[in-house]
Amino acid sequence: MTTQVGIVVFPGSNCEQDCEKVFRDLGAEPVMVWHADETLPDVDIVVLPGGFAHGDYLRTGALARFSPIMAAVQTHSRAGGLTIGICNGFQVLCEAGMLPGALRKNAGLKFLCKWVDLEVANPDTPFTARTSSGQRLRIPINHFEGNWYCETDVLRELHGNGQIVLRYADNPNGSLDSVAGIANRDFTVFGLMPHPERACEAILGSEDGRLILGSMLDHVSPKVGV
Amino acid sequence: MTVTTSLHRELGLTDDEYDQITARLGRDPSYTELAMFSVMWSEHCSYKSSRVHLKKLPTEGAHILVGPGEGAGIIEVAPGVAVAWKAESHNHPSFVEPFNGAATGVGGIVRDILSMGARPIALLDPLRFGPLDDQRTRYLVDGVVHGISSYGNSIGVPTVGGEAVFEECYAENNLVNVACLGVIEDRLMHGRAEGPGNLAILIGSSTGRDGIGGASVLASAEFDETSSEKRPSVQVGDPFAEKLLIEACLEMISAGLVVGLQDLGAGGISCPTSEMTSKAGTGMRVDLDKVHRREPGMEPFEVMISESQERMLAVVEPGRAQEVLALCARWGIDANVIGEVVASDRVEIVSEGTVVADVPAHALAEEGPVYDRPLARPPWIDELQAAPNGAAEPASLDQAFGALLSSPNIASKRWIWEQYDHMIFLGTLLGPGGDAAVIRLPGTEVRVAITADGPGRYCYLDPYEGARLAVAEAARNVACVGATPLAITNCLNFGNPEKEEVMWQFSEVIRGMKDACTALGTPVTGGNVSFYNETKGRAIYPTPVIGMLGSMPGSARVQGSAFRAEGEAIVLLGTTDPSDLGGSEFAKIVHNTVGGTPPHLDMQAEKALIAFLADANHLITSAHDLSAGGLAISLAESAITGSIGFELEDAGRDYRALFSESPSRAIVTCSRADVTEVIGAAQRAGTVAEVIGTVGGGSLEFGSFSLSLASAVDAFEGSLPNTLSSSIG
Amino acid sequence: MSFIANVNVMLKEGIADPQGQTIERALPALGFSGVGDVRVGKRIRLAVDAADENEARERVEQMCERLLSNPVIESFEVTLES
Amino acid sequence: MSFIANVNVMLKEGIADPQGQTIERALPALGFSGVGDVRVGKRIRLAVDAADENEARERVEQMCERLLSNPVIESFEVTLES
Ligand SMILES: Nc1ncnc2c1ncn2[C@@H]1O[C@H](COP(=O)(O)OP(=O)(O)O)[C@@H](O)[C@H]1O
Ligand SMILES: [Mg+2]
Repeated sequence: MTTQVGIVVFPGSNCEQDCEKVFRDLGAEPVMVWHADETLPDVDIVVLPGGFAHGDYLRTGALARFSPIMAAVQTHSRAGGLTIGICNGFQVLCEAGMLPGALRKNAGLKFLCKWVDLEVANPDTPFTARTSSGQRLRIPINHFEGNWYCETDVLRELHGNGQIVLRYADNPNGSLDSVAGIANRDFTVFGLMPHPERACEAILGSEDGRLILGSMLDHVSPKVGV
Repeated sequence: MTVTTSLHRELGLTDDEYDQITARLGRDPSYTELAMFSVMWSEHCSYKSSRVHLKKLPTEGAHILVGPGEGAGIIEVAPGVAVAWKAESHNHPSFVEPFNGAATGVGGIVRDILSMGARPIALLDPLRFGPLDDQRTRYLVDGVVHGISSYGNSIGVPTVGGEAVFEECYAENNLVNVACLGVIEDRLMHGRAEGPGNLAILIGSSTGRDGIGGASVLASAEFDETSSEKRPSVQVGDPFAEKLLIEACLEMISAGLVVGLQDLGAGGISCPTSEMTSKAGTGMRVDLDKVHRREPGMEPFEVMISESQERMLAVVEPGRAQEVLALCARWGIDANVIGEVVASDRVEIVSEGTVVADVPAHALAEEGPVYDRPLARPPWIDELQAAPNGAAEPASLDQAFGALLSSPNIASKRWIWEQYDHMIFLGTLLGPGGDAAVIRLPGTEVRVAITADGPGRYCYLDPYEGARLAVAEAARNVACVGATPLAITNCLNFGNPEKEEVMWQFSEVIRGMKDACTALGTPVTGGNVSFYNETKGRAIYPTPVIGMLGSMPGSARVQGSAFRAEGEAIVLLGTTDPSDLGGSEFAKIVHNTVGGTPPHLDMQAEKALIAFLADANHLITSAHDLSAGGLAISLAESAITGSIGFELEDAGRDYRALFSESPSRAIVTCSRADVTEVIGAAQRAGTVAEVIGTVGGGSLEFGSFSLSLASAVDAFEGSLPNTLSSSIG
Repeated sequence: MSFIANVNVMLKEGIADPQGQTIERALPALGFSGVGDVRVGKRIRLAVDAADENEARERVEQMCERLLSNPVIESFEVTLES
Repeated sequence: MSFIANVNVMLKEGIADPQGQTIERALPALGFSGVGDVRVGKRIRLAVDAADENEARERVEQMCERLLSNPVIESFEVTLES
């Protein structure tokens, strides 16, 4: 039975089709989930895709985190199911309190769409098992609010728990401690600003995104996603 | 209400046009009717000054499914795969309010594409501004780029290319053109109100007073001190509403719920109600009270011509209306039945029970005035062409080269395109930074190439030759990346058409475009005319921006312009005429001269080069056309983007041969082993080929001078950021 | 001497405020009822040197016209803290 | 009955404000010297139904905590118009 991936579609999401294509190419079975639904279908993995949920009005993720589906997403991850938030999805997860910190405007006050190098800070997670410590991943960013921040004591705690999963090799947006991706305490929820789904084909410039999305598929059912 | 004669003038109608209206109605128009005529008969909506000329353009071709006249042209790029392709201008609004002007420009062209039933999948943004040493200009650049970025990124349509040109003539009239590519997902739509009894449903944002006489008035009168009074008509874009509009419309189209669809742009509700019925030979009765509004107390005429953004009008069978309304509700956008298609040929507007307008649809949509405006070749053209063309030898070759490499027109536009999402849809096989963008259509292996070119300086020196050069360069750019030129859209930016010399420039550009498109077999599938780009009597250069679409066999190699591998041969294709420096970047930057005649285009040579690029596609490892800055700059660009140097063989190359802008040329690279085959392919195609150097090393070795790769990168990449990062977002 | 100025920059009446409207539309579904007329603008706080309150106010108003607000679509109000 | 509330949302003290800094850097070039501590935040204006002023303030403050501000990086203040 192939891995079921639920992709949450908020009004204003725009990377859902890209995620759908990539997870299908990786051998999983994606299903679209409308934000207004109150229950998730039976899925192994939940994806909050990139985009501009509710136009990013007020604050990125501020309105989306109240969407009815979010309660079901919380339940899913409390039950140990994996959740990944990409870009706008990461912002929603922070607003929802499922991940620590907040995302501010890029230090340069410009939207940035470019390839960046990432360093794996913690390879021992369901989201990075296919990588090794310090490994460089080439994956593009595409955001205006990717400048992650949290209080000092929280940061210390995150370091202690290995919750800092990905760092920028060359910090593009002012993110605290060059953080590009973090996990929650029990490593069921992962948020990152870079777009792994945009780096899953050589012809697009990199296949490193497969290492992240594939790790998740390995975790829930070791057979597929190779 | 009777209408005072002064009023129609305030609305931009001439006395003569007013008389035509009364004659057509057999009575004086009501206030609302007059407002409707004023927007529908404005230059922007009626093309009254350009029609007689546009008629001359070639529009037919085996692969052209829909030509000009609809929301966008439709081209079959592969068996059973059709795309929509169209360009629009938003010049004046972007000068008044750069952020929102540019943002709503994107919104407008995207709705044009959507109105054909196509999903918008790529944008190009050809931009023109004054020199960057001016604070206001930097503010405009920053605002325009930010506006395109925030709107395009939010609706999830990648901006994969464009142009950025900086020249004195655009200082008071910047040009913000936007081209959009769409792909037909399910069925082609038409803007026709077929079938009396069908319902007209207004979908999207609420209607407010903002934008009353927006584009249609703004874009139809010359700028002067009073422009500030038009400022309240500035539009604020709502990309979120647009995104919902896109998804909702595409869903209702694929569900087969829609009979006809059209966007609301300039002209507001007046436009689709009259155009859709006029095309279908029907009429429409509209109940204005059903139009949901953002502010109270709006007059009927305000509702009719308001240009509030993010709205579409769908014609739907009565039986399917409920489904459409429910579908919109699920997407969270407003939709209301505002009217009904009727058997008459009239548009009837009812407000609070009384008829406020009752006009033949055809009169509004089709029977606007058509002007064959007087035109005359201005005397100054001869002096200009006889003037020195700025070909004198520079004091220092390497300083001249450095100045060119860092000049804003040539330097890297990364500062601009890194602010645009150019990757969404996972189809950008070649993004900004090359000769053309290559897009893989979603869910297929079909590839198309798109690019935009508009050499205003050439057109200023010789509008006919300049237009031919524009089409040829666009075709060349598309061919370089491995595609075959198929069709063009265009944005024709000009000064005041009431001036004979401007109309002459326009007619010459049309003639040149016609000849070039005919010769290259690339019909014109639509476009846009923007007149009155003129301030205090000073017009912009005649600036036809050509948007070229090419199709690409899945087997073809996507060619970047970047040098690839140490030791590969650099082959120059085409003939260089050292005297082709009129209107060149060299003449402008080194000698601050714009004079003489532009390079002459030999269309046979151009076709030969294009044929070679297709034929040799599998032999070559990179291709880059020669344009602004000539051979020297193209070599530098390929080295910089490839992060590898080169060495030229002939050390004694004359400076004019380095900077000449002779058309129909390109540099390609190939392995040494393939050189003879490449030369052979060139001979077969009928173009000249010569090995001029070798890829490799960490410097640009021109022979007569050289430059380290690192400092070349600094000059090329640093230029725009250094000038623009100072400005405020 | 130095004054603290607070500047409120809001979209002019009649200029659409899509952000405010979207927030307003979303609120009921998010569990906030009975809220309307939402408008979103900018709040800017700064310290300015000036001889007296009048000069301080004047300078800040000039800044608003030149830089802090976009007079084409926005209006502003200045208040000084003492 | 309905009350008009004004909400100011600012970045917390100590959190860098690039927008403010950019303005601060731009002002001298425009001839404005002696300006400092520029902070840029949001100004939100809304109408809220409530029985009385206290209830109105309470409702808006709740909204600020849950929605209008992000407590990790922002602080807010609420004022009611009468
Ligand atoms: N305004 C812009 N937006 C996006 N990309 C741009 C813009 N201006 C220039 N570019 C990109 O920079 C590259 C160089 O532009 P240009 O010099 O006009 O190319 P060419 O000379 O081959 O027509 C192209 O890939 C173009 O798409
Ligand atoms: Mg080129």
